[in-house]
Amino acid sequence: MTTREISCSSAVMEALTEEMERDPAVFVIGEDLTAQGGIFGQFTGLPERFPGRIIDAPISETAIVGAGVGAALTGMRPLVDMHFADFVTTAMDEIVNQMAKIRYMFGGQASVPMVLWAPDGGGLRAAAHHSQCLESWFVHTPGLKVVSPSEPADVKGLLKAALRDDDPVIFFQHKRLFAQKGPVPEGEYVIPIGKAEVKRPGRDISIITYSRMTYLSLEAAKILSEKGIEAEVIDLRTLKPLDFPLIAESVKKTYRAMVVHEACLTGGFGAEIAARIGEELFDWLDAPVTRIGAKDVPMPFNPAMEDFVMPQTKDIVEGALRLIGRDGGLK
Amino acid sequence: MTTREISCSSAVMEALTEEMERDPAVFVIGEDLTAQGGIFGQFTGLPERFPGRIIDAPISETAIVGAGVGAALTGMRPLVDMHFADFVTTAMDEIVNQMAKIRYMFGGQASVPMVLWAPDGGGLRAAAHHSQCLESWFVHTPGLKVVSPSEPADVKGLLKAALRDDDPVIFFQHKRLFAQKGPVPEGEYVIPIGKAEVKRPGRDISIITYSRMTYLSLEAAKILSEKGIEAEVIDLRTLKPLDFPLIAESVKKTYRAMVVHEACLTGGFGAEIAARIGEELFDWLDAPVTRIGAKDVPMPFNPAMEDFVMPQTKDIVEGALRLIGRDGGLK
Amino acid sequence: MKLSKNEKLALYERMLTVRAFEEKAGELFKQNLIPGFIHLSIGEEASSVGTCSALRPDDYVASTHRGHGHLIAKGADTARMFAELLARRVGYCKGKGGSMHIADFSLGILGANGVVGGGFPITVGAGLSIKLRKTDQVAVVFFGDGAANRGTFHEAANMAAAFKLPVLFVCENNFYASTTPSSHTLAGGSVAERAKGYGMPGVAVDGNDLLAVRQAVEEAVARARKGEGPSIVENQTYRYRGHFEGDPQKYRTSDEIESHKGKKDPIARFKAHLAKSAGLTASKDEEIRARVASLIEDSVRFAMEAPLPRPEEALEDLYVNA
Amino acid sequence: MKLSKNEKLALYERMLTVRAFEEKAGELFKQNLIPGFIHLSIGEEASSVGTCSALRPDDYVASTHRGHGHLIAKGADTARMFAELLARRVGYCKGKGGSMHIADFSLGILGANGVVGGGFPITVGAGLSIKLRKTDQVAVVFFGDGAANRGTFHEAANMAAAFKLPVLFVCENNFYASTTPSSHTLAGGSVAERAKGYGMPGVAVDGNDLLAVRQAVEEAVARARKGEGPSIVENQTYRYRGHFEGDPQKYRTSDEIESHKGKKDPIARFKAHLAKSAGLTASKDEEIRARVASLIEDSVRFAMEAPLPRPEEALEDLYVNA
Ligand SMILES: Cc1ncc(C[n+]2csc(CCOP(=O)(O)OP(=O)(O)O)c2C)c(N)n1
Ligand SMILES: Cc1ncc(C[n+]2csc(CCOP(=O)(O)OP(=O)(O)O)c2C)c(N)n1
Ligand SMILES: [Mg+2]
Ligand SMILES: [Mg+2]
Repeated sequence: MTTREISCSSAVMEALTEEMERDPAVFVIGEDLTAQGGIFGQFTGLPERFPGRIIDAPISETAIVGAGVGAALTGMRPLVDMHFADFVTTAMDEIVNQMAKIRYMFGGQASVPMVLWAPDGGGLRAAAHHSQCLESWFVHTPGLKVVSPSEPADVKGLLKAALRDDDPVIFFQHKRLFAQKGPVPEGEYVIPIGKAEVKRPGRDISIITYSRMTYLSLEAAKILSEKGIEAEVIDLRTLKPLDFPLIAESVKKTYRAMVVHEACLTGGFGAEIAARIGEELFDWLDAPVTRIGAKDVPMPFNPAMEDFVMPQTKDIVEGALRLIGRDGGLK
Repeated sequence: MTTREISCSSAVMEALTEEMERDPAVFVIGEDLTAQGGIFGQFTGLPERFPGRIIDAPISETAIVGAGVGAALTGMRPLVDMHFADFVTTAMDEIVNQMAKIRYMFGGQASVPMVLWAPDGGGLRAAAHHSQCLESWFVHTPGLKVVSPSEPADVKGLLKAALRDDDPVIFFQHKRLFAQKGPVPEGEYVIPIGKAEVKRPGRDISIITYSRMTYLSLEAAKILSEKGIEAEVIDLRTLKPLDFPLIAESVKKTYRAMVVHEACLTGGFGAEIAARIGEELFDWLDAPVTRIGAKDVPMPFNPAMEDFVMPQTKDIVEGALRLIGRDGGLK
Repeated sequence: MKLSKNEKLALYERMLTVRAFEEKAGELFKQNLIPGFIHLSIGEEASSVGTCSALRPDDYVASTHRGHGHLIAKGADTARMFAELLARRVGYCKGKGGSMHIADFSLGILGANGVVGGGFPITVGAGLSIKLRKTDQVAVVFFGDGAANRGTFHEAANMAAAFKLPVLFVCENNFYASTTPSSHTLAGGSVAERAKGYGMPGVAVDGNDLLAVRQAVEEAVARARKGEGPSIVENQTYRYRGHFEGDPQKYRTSDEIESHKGKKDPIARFKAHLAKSAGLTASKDEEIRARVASLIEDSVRFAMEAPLPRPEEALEDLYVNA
Repeated sequence: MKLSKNEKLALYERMLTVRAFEEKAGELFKQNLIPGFIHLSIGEEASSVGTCSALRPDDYVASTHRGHGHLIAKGADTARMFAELLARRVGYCKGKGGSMHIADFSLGILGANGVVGGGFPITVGAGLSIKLRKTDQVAVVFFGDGAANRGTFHEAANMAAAFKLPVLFVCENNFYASTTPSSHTLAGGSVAERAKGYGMPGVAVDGNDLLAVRQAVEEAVARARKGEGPSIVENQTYRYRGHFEGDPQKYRTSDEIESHKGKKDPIARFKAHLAKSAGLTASKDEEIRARVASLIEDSVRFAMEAPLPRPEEALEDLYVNA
C-alpha cells in the first residue's frame, strides 16, 4: 500500500468523507462547523460536499449530545463534535446515563451507534477550561468504548471503525496533534477498535501510553536508547476495551512497566493499567509499575507553569531511569 | 464521652442542626427537602427549626449546584443536596469546572466553602439511574475533597468538618446506610477530613475500603478470622485527600492488600489505591494487590442480578483466601 | 378531528386499561412483588391516551418515570410490561430496566427515563433524524411540570424550534413535582406560555378531557408533519396516587385529592360523553370493563408464571459488539 | 436617571479606557506576547460601561470569555489586568487564569468564564446569598446571544424568578456566537422576549447607546433592590473584531463590519451627545484621550516589567487547607 504524509485533521476529514459517502446515515452535529470547517479546520470541505449533513447547532451541548443519542436510536449514525473535550461536563447525563446505558437498561432492544468526538489536551495556553484530559471518567463507564489515537493513520482507521461500530464510541483527539503529520495509507482501511500497537519494540522496559504522550514516549525511548536502554513503546490507541494481552506480552518480556498519560495522575487511567499489571503480572515484575501523569492541579495559563504541570519527555526518561536503577540496572 | 445509637440519617440531621445553629452562613438547597424532610428523612425537623434556610429548588440540578458555588463565593456556606448521586451528571460543569477550579483559576482570590451532599450506591432495586457510585470521577478532579463515610459517628463528625472546611467537599453517603445505626458520641466533635481509621486490626491482610463495603468487609473479616486469618479493615472515610500513610503502615505489617469498593471495578478508585500501593510499597508486597468492585455493567433492576453485580461478603472472603493461598498461605 | 364511535370506544377501553394496569401494579407493589419503586399515572389517563391516539405507529414517543400509561397508549403489551415490573426474563427489558426503564422500541417508544427531563434531547434527536431521513413521522416527548424547569427543556425546545423539527412537547402538568407544588418552582406559572420564547405555538388544555387533548395534539402533529416545526401542548391534570407508591404525601390533603375525583375524573368524563354521543350503555360498559379486567388478569398471570433471569444474564446486552 | 456632566464624562472616559485596553491587548497578542487566546469587546463598550455604571461597588458581576470590558467597567486595575494577560505573578490571578479566567473578587467580580453560560447559575447563587443575608445588593450576569441557548440560562432564569432574587440578566447580543449567526440558532429571535416565560420583565435596548443601556439597567436594578425580582436586559450591539484574535471571519463580510462603525459606534455616539449636552470640547476630549492613553501605556509597562511566576507556583492556590 502506498502512503502519503497527512495531518491528523486531514485524517479526520478523509475518514468522514469516506464514511459519509458510504453511508447516508452518517452526519455531523456540533458548534461552528460549517463557516470555517470547524475550529480546528477538521471539517473543511465537508459542508459543501454533504449539504445538510454537517449541522451547526446552538450552544446547547446537552441537547447536542442527547440529539445524537436520539438520532442514533432512530436510524442515523451521528458524529457529535464536542468542540472541546472539557465541555463533556455539560452533557454527562446524556453520555453516561443515556448514551452508555440505553442498550443495557432496555435489555438489548436498542443500540446507539454514535461517535462523540472530543478534542482534548493541554499545551495551548488555554488554561483550566480548555485543556483537560478526561478519559478516565469514561473508561469507568460501562457501555462506552473509548478511543484516543496518536498517529494520523490510526486516527483515520479508528474513526472509520468508530463510525461503523454499533456501540457508542468516545473519540478523543489531542488538540496539539491536529497539525501533526504522519504516513497514511492510500485508500480504504479500517483499524479495529480494541487493538494497541507497539510503536517501538524494546526489551528493557514497557512504556504504555496513548495520544500525544506517545510522541514524547518515543522521544524518551530514543534518549534512553543512547544510554543503552531499549524501551518498548505501546500506543494503546483504544482505552476501552483495553488490549491487555498486548500489554502483558510486553511486560512478560521487559519485567518493567511505566504508564504515561497527560491526564492528572491521581485517579487517571494509568491507575487502572498499573493496578491491572500489578494484579495480573505480579510475578513478572522486577520493579514497581510507575505512573507518569500531569500534576494534580487544574491547567494553569502561564506557559512555563503549564509545561511544569504537563508531563515532559525528561519526566519519562527520568522515570524509566529510576525504574531501571531501582533493581540494580539492566541485567 | 457517652454515646448513643443513632442512624446515619439522624447523624446528618444532628450535624446540620449543630452547624446551622453555630453559623448563620450555613444553609441547605435541593429538591423536596421541606415537605417530608428530604427523600431519606435526613432533614426532618430542620425546615421548622431554620425557616428559610432549607430551600426547595426547582428540578434544576445544574443551577442548584451552580447556585451553591455562587452563594459560597459571596459569604455563605451551602450544603447542596444532589438528591441522588447519579444526578451529578447534570451538574458536572458546575462541579468540575467551577466549584473545583475557581479558587485555583483566579489565583487564590476566592474560596468555595460548600458541601455537595450526594446519596449514592445500589441495593435498592432502583436500576441504572439511581444506583451509581461515581467517586472516582471526583478523586480525579484537583480542587475537590471527597468524603464517603460508613458509620453514623463518622458521618456526623465528617459532615461537621466538611461544613467548616473552606474548600469544596463532595460528601457521598450510601443510601443503604441511612437506617444503619451505630454509637455516636454526645455533644460536639469534629472528625478531620483526610484521616482513615482502622475499624478492625489484623496482621494477615489489609482490606482497604469505604462506605457500605466497610460493613461487608468487617463481616468478611469475621468469617476469615474463623479460618485463622486476621484481616485488618481500614475504612478510608475520606478518599481525597487520601490517608496513604495509614494504608502504608498497615500493608507494611500484613504484606498483602485488597481494595474493596462498590463502584464498577474498571477505572474505580480501587485502581488508584492499588496502583499507589504497588508503586510505593512494591518491596513489601507478598502478593498482588487485589481489587474487588462491582462488575462492569450498569446496575440491573432484577434483584438477583443486582446482587450478582454488586460485591458481596463472600467475594471479599474469597478474594482474601485467593490472595493468602497464592503465596503458600500464612507464615 | 373525526372520531368514529368505535374509535371512541377503543380510546375509552384504552384509558380503562391504563387505569387497571396501574391499580394492579399498585397492588403487586404493596404485596412486595414488584422491587424498587414505581410511579403511577392514575388520574392522568386522558393525557397519555389522548396524545398517543393522535399518533401513527411509526411515530416516536419518549416517556418518563411515570410512563406505564404512555406505553399502553402507544400499544405496548401489558403482559410483557408486568413481566418487566416483576423483573422477569420475558419482560420488555429482560428484567434489567424495571418500571423506570421500560420501553418497546418496536413501537417507537424511546424509553421511560429515570432522569427527569432526560427525554427532551433524545426526542429532538429523533426529530432531527426524521428530518434527515425525510419521512413525515413525528417525535413526542412527555414531561412533567417539574421537568419543565430543567435546562434540557430549554435546549431542546430552542433547537427543535430553530431547526423546525417535527417534535411535540407534551407536558403532563399535575401541579406537583414529587413533594413540591409547581406554584413554588415554576416561574411564570405556565409551561405552554414558554413556547413563545422560542417562537413556537403553545397551548394549555384541560388534560382530563380526552377529546380536548386529542384535538390539541392532532393540530400540533399536523403542523409538525407539514414541516412547520414543534409545539408545546400542556395537559393540565392531576395524579391521584402519591409521587411514588408508598409516598406519605404530607404535602397535600386528602380533601384536595378527592376534589379531583368524581366528575373531574378523565374516565368518568369520557364515559359520560360516550353515553350521550356514542351510545355507551351500561351493558356495553360492563362488557368493556370485563375485557379489560381479563386482559390485566391474564397479563399478570403470564408475568407471575414467567421465569426469572439467571443472575449471570446481568452481563449480557451491554454492547452489540463486545 | 440623573447623570451630572462630570459623571457622563467619567463614563466616556471609561468607554475609551475599555477600547484602548482592548486595542492594546490585540497588539500585544499579535506580537505573540499574550499566550493562549483572547476575545475582545471592541464595539460593545456601551454595554459593559453602561451596565456597570448603574451598579454599586458591592454589587456582583459575573463575566464571560469576552470580559475585559466588564472588569474595567466595574473598576478593575488595567495594570493588573495586563499583567494577567501577560501571565505575570502580579496579574489578577497570578498568571494562572489569563484572559478567560480573570477577575477581581474585591470588586464583586465573580469571574470571567471559559465555559459559555457558566456564569448564570453562579449569579443566581449570589442572588440567593444576597437574599439570605438580607442586603440590598444585586447580582448581574453578562452573557451573549449564544449563551442564551444554554440550559443554564433557563434554569437560572427560572430559579431567580421563582425565588424573586435580585438578579439581572444582561445579554450582550452581538448577533453572532463565534462563527454562527444567531438567526440560525436563537429560536424566536429575541432574548428579551424569553423573560415572559418566567414572568419577569425583559427589554431589548440599543446596546450602543450608553444612556439607553444605563436607563434600562437602572430600572432593573431598582426593581431588584426592592425585592421585586430579576429582569432581562438585552443590549443589542456588535463586535468589530473577530470572535477571537486571529479569527479568519469567513462568516461575515468586511462591509457588514464597517456598516456598524462610524455613526453607530457607541463611543462616537456618546461623544456627539456629550458635545451637545455636556460641553465636551475638542480640547477636553484630547485631554481625556491623553489620560487614557497614558494609563494604558503605564499599565502595559508595569505588566511587561513585572516578573513571571516560578513554574512551581503552579502547585499553589488549589486548596485553602490542603
Ligand atoms: C434529574 C432528576 N432530578 C430529580 C429526580 C428525582 N425525581 C424523580 S420524579 C421527580 C418529580 C418529577 O416531577 P414532574 O416532572 O412534574 O413529573 P411527575 O412526577 O409529576 O409526573 C423528581 C424530583 C430525577 N429522577 N431526575
Ligand atoms: C459550553 C461552551 N460551549 C462552547 C464554547 C466555545 N465558545 C466560546 S465563545 C463561543 C461563542 C459565544 O457566543 P456568545 O454567547 O454570543 O458570546 P460572544 O462571543 O458573541 O460575546 C463559543 C461557542 C465554550 N467556551 N463553552
Ligand atoms: Mg408533576
Ligand atoms: Mg454573541
